[in-house]
Amino acid sequence: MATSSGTTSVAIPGQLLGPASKFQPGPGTHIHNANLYSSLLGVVHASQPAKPPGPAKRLTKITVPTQTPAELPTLSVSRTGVSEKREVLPEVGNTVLCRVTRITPRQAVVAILICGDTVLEAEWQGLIRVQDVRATEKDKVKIYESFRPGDIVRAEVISLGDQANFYLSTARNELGVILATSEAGNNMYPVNWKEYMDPETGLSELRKVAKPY
Amino acid sequence: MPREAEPSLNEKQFIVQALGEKLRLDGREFDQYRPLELTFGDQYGVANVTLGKTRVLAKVSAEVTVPYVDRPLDGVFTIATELGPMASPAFEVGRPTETEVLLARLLEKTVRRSGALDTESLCLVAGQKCWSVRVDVHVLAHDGNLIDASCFAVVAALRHFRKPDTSIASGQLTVYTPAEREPVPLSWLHSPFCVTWSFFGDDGETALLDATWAEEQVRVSSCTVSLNRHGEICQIAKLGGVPVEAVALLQCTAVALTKAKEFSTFLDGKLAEDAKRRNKGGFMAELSSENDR
Amino acid sequence: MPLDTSAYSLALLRVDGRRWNELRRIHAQIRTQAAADGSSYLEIGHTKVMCVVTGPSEPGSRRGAIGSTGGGVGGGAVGGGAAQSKGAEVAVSIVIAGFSSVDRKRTARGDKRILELQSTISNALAASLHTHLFPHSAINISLHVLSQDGSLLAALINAATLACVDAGIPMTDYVAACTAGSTSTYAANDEAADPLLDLNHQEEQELPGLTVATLGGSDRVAVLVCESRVQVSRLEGMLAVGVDGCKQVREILDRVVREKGRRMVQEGTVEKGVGLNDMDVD
Amino acid sequence: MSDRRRINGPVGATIPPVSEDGASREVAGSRGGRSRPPNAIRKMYLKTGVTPSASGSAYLEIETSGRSGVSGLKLSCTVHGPRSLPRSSPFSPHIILSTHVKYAPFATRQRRGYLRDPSERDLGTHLEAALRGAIIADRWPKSGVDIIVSIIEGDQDRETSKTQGDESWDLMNALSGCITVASAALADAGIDCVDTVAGGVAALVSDKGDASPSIVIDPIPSEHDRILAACCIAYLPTRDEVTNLWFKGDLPASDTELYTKLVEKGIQASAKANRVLVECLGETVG
Amino acid sequence: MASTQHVLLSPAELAYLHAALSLTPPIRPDGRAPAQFRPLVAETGILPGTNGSARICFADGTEAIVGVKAEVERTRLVDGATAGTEWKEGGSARGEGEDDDGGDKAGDSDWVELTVEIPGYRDDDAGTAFLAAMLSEALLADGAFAKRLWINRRFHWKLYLDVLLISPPLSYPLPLLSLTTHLALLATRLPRLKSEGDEDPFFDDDWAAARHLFPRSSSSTTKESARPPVTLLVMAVGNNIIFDPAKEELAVADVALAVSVAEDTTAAATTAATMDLDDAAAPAARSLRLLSIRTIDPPSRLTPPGVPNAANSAYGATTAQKQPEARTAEAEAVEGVWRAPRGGAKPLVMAALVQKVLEKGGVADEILDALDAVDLG
Repeated sequence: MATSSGTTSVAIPGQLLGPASKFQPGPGTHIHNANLYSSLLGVVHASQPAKPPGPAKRLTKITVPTQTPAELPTLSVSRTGVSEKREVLPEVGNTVLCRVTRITPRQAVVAILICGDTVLEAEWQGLIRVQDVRATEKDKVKIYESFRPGDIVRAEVISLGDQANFYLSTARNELGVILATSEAGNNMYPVNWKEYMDPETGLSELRKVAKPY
Repeated sequence: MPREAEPSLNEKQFIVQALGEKLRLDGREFDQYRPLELTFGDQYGVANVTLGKTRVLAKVSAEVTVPYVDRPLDGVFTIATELGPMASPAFEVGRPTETEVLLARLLEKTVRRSGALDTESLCLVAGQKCWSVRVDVHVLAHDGNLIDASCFAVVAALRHFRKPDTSIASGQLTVYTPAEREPVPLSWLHSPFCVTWSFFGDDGETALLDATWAEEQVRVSSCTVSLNRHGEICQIAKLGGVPVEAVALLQCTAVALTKAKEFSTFLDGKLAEDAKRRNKGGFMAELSSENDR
Repeated sequence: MPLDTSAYSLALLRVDGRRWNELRRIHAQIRTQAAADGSSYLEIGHTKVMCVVTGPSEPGSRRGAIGSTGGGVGGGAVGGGAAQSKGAEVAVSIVIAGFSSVDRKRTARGDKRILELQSTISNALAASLHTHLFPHSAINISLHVLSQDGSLLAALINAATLACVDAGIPMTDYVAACTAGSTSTYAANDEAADPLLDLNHQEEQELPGLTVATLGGSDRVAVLVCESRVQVSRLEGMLAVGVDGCKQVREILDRVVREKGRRMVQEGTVEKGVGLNDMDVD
Repeated sequence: MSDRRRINGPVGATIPPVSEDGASREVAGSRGGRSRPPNAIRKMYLKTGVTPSASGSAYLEIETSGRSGVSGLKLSCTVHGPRSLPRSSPFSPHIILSTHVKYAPFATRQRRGYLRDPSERDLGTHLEAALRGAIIADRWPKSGVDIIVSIIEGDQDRETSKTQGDESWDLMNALSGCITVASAALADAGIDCVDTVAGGVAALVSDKGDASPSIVIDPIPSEHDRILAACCIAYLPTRDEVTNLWFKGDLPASDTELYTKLVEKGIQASAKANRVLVECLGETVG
Repeated sequence: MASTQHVLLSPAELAYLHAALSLTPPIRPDGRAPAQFRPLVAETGILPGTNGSARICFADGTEAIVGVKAEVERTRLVDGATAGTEWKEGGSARGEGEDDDGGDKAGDSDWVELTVEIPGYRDDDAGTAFLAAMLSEALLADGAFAKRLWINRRFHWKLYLDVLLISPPLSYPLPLLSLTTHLALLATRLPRLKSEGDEDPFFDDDWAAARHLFPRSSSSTTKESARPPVTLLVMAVGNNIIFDPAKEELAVADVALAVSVAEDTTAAATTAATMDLDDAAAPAARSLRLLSIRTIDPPSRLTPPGVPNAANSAYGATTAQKQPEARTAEAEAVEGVWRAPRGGAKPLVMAALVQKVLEKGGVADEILDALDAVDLG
């Protein structure tokens, strides 16, 4: 039994990992009457908590303090090593890489390729609505001045969306187009926050450019 | 399911109003057909009918199969209609649209159930061997009045068709190639033709023959009458739509009869032409083993 | 079994003892089912059908499933604006019970004949119902055939009409239907042939016949279906008898509806309103 | 509902003629009895990850009982997904489970068509119910997973052809196999489950020899003269919960303890199968 | 599929329903007692064209019609003598159908064909197949029923049951269909056989002389159970057991079972084998027989979960930057917030459900008594 020791060991679905009072449920685990069970076939990881998360941002309204006791280690069961094929579902807050497939004046339809550091097996479709392209001056945003089909975009999931699409947003500096090809078909490099330039032709095209790291 | 692009309100109104003034877009009379063309293929049983822009191709094929157990004395006779995307974007390959179903049913009732083809003559060995005659109707272009065109094509193709001659010697069935024996026509009883009326106006006072696709889209109801030249109704189908005066319907049938007779004579003429074209010098006539009926 | 029509010429009585212009017993009920928006049960002789109407309602996905099994209803140009966004879509689905006919047979859902019936009924009703009052909505009519003995289409149309009345869907007038036939088969071209009203199964097999549906009391024909060979001269007589029969049928349907209405007033299920007042007159 | 896509073999008589040796003939009267103790299930072989193209897969084989002509159960299950739902389908906060159980045409004495017949659909529904309880559906919103179990060889006794009533009991064995193999495949696919679920069958049988009927687990219908009742159970051992119960037969209601005993045995059988499952899964990692 | 059709209830409604139903005593939306069925209107013999027919209308408007038709069919010769080589031809149409053949008058499950029609669902829909399988399974679970169709060694009756759901499926139609089938079978009559022995059978034309498939007189000496089975739908919420749940109630069920029972009026068991199991029940008393149980996959598993305030960002829950595959926050169930049930049901609960159905004077008894009251036209 892989219990509180936290050393890597194999867990199978339904295997007892320890009391829920001692651990935080991580991915691949679930709680059943006050005990932490594995819900995946995989390797158990016990991660000591990072520094207690301070008040991330000042909340504008009074709320019940929802800080989980931070000193508990998080138990998680990951599929790494079990099989390289592992599907993850984009979640609200994840950063994803996607390719623009279709643009309309209202939105850009993208195919999500990579979620976090995982290459996705299945084809998940996403949507970047015009009001989610940019944080400021949203009313001036034009989709065709921000994306073109074929661009590779880094975006953040803001909602599971409707039955078909995840809703994505690029309304942050480090989000936006990270790879673009010009009309001429050459790879371009970013010149400023809203322009890519084609090295060959020297022409520049408008994009919502992601701030390079 | 992709739906047919509807004509705009203006178009609709224009058509209706024009009809109100006894005018059709293409300047025809109300009871006038578009020019009807019929050409036969090189091989037997291929009829290509064009009615204005509407174009239908019917092909007849026959093979020897086992008859159905419940009808050991009858041959198999099937009519297969296919409305592909080629005819109109509204048609899919997979699922039959309402139009296709109704067309298939109409042909079925007109040609098959009216006994135009003597299925018993297709029987070779009772309960064991029979001809299976199959008509494939391909709609190549759809510009209204599919029913009349297809029906005409089917009848023409069937009457033009020749099936290989056979003989049964001591229970041994032999099917002769055209080289050995001249193929024989099907035993044909009567030739029914569909005539479709389209009704316009709030209570269908205006009646049109051979409506184009545009007209069909604005019509309020339609009625298809199938007759042969002996004045026998094989089938009438007014499937819903705006009600029409009974008297009007009777008049329609009367006119339809004359049209059917025209069709009949037209077809006979074409067949005769084709026959002449086929046996130059007429020595085929001596070769052919069949006596014409 | 060949039906000997010689007997007819002697006694002028049909196989089931009717005169040439007699309908069979028609028994009908409306509001037979609590759950449905509208429902009806109708017998013509031994032909028994049941109808359940739901809607006008939002065309949901599951409803759509019904519509699709009901065979692309009203999609055609003759749909009277059905399936277009302007008016409500009239989706008809017919289930023919396995035990309905004499020797049991299962009819597949995709049967062309059933699809034809479905679209016929849908188109006929779509023309008489005021579908334009319910844009972007669907009226689902599901019909069940419990027992068939001729005049199936007519029975279905009548049942559907009653159910629509029960559902309170505004319509121009009843769509009443019945069948008419003619003695002696198509081959014989005798002028002595009498038209017959309301064919039963046996007569339908043997004799030429047609199904007529008219709008209310008028002579206006909504549906006219003839599936057998018949001399064109014979048509007029049959049609006349059929139209007349439809008038009779309409009266019967009307009586059923009024009777039910009156009873509901008495039971106080509905308050006696203006609509019911002029229902009582005439 | 006929299959027009392919050319089908003749309906019915597709069994290779079995040359019957006299030995098996005269025992046919009392067919070779049960070779195992009543509380033992047959040996089974389970392996996951057999189909590389699928996101999860498993293969299950149940030992054939010793006698000739009796084939064991061979199942293979593939799991595809989680994948995005078709655009037509509405938003679902859960993973949509769709299960298909299909007999290979050659799996049984009676040739199966390519189209799923009602009994196969029925099995599929049972399997769905059994798995729904096991998976944690809300971990995968707006996604779907297809679980396809194909029965390569249903355990049937070629010798005993007359007792076609057995087929219904075979269904139960098949179902329990399906559940077990599907559970393994799900774990292999990395879909969250509250527990591993395995199927078990217990039956109330009466043999010629003994007077009073006895309860055995994992019965082979051809080994018993009569099966009075049987139940197939899908059981979650660590939670001690039953996700699917399928009982069939004829029991007097007057003594329910007989029924409860039967169910207990079924749970036992499931638990035994589960051990194999757990072992197999344990091996796959690391 | 019929059981898991989507229920349009908000998590709050579900939570409320669940709470109300798990009270003691449970408070049902329509104010019924836990073991109380919906009131129903039943009539039989409505279709003269059939051998037997019945119609049942539940108060909530769901309505079903069942028609039974019987045809004489030649029995396929599968005899014990030639067991080794003979196999049954063309059983392709088989599917749902079980029996265990005992005794000389062997019954065959193929002699009964049951089809279910639910408006709006394809007839090869999995749910429909499941329903049909369940109904015929109960019918054939004891070989007794098929034996009734035995004419002579060469011929037998082929029984077609067509089960029609007239109304759209408001609630899970199983109980309705089962009860209707029960009545239809009770009303079913077969023409009286005039021929003897194995000759080709011919029958008495007089319908009045036709014998019932299930003889009326309860003092019949037949060893078979004198009534067709009934299938009851029973579900559990918390530790309450609720019968004949409506659609909304089923939407919060922890577990739902379909239990089929039949009675035999005589204490004699169906077969010699079960004889000694059957601990002496008083001959007069109705003794029930348990025929089949199936777990119905409750739609509750597909219901949308509620969001507790703690996790609701509207209440200031900080949605911290989550790395992928950190799934939806796993939290303990919060009181009053709906969560779709996970896992299965405890064996004890299941046992309790069945017990509740079977116990003497239990619900099954009541139902059968109620059905007795229906006069068979």
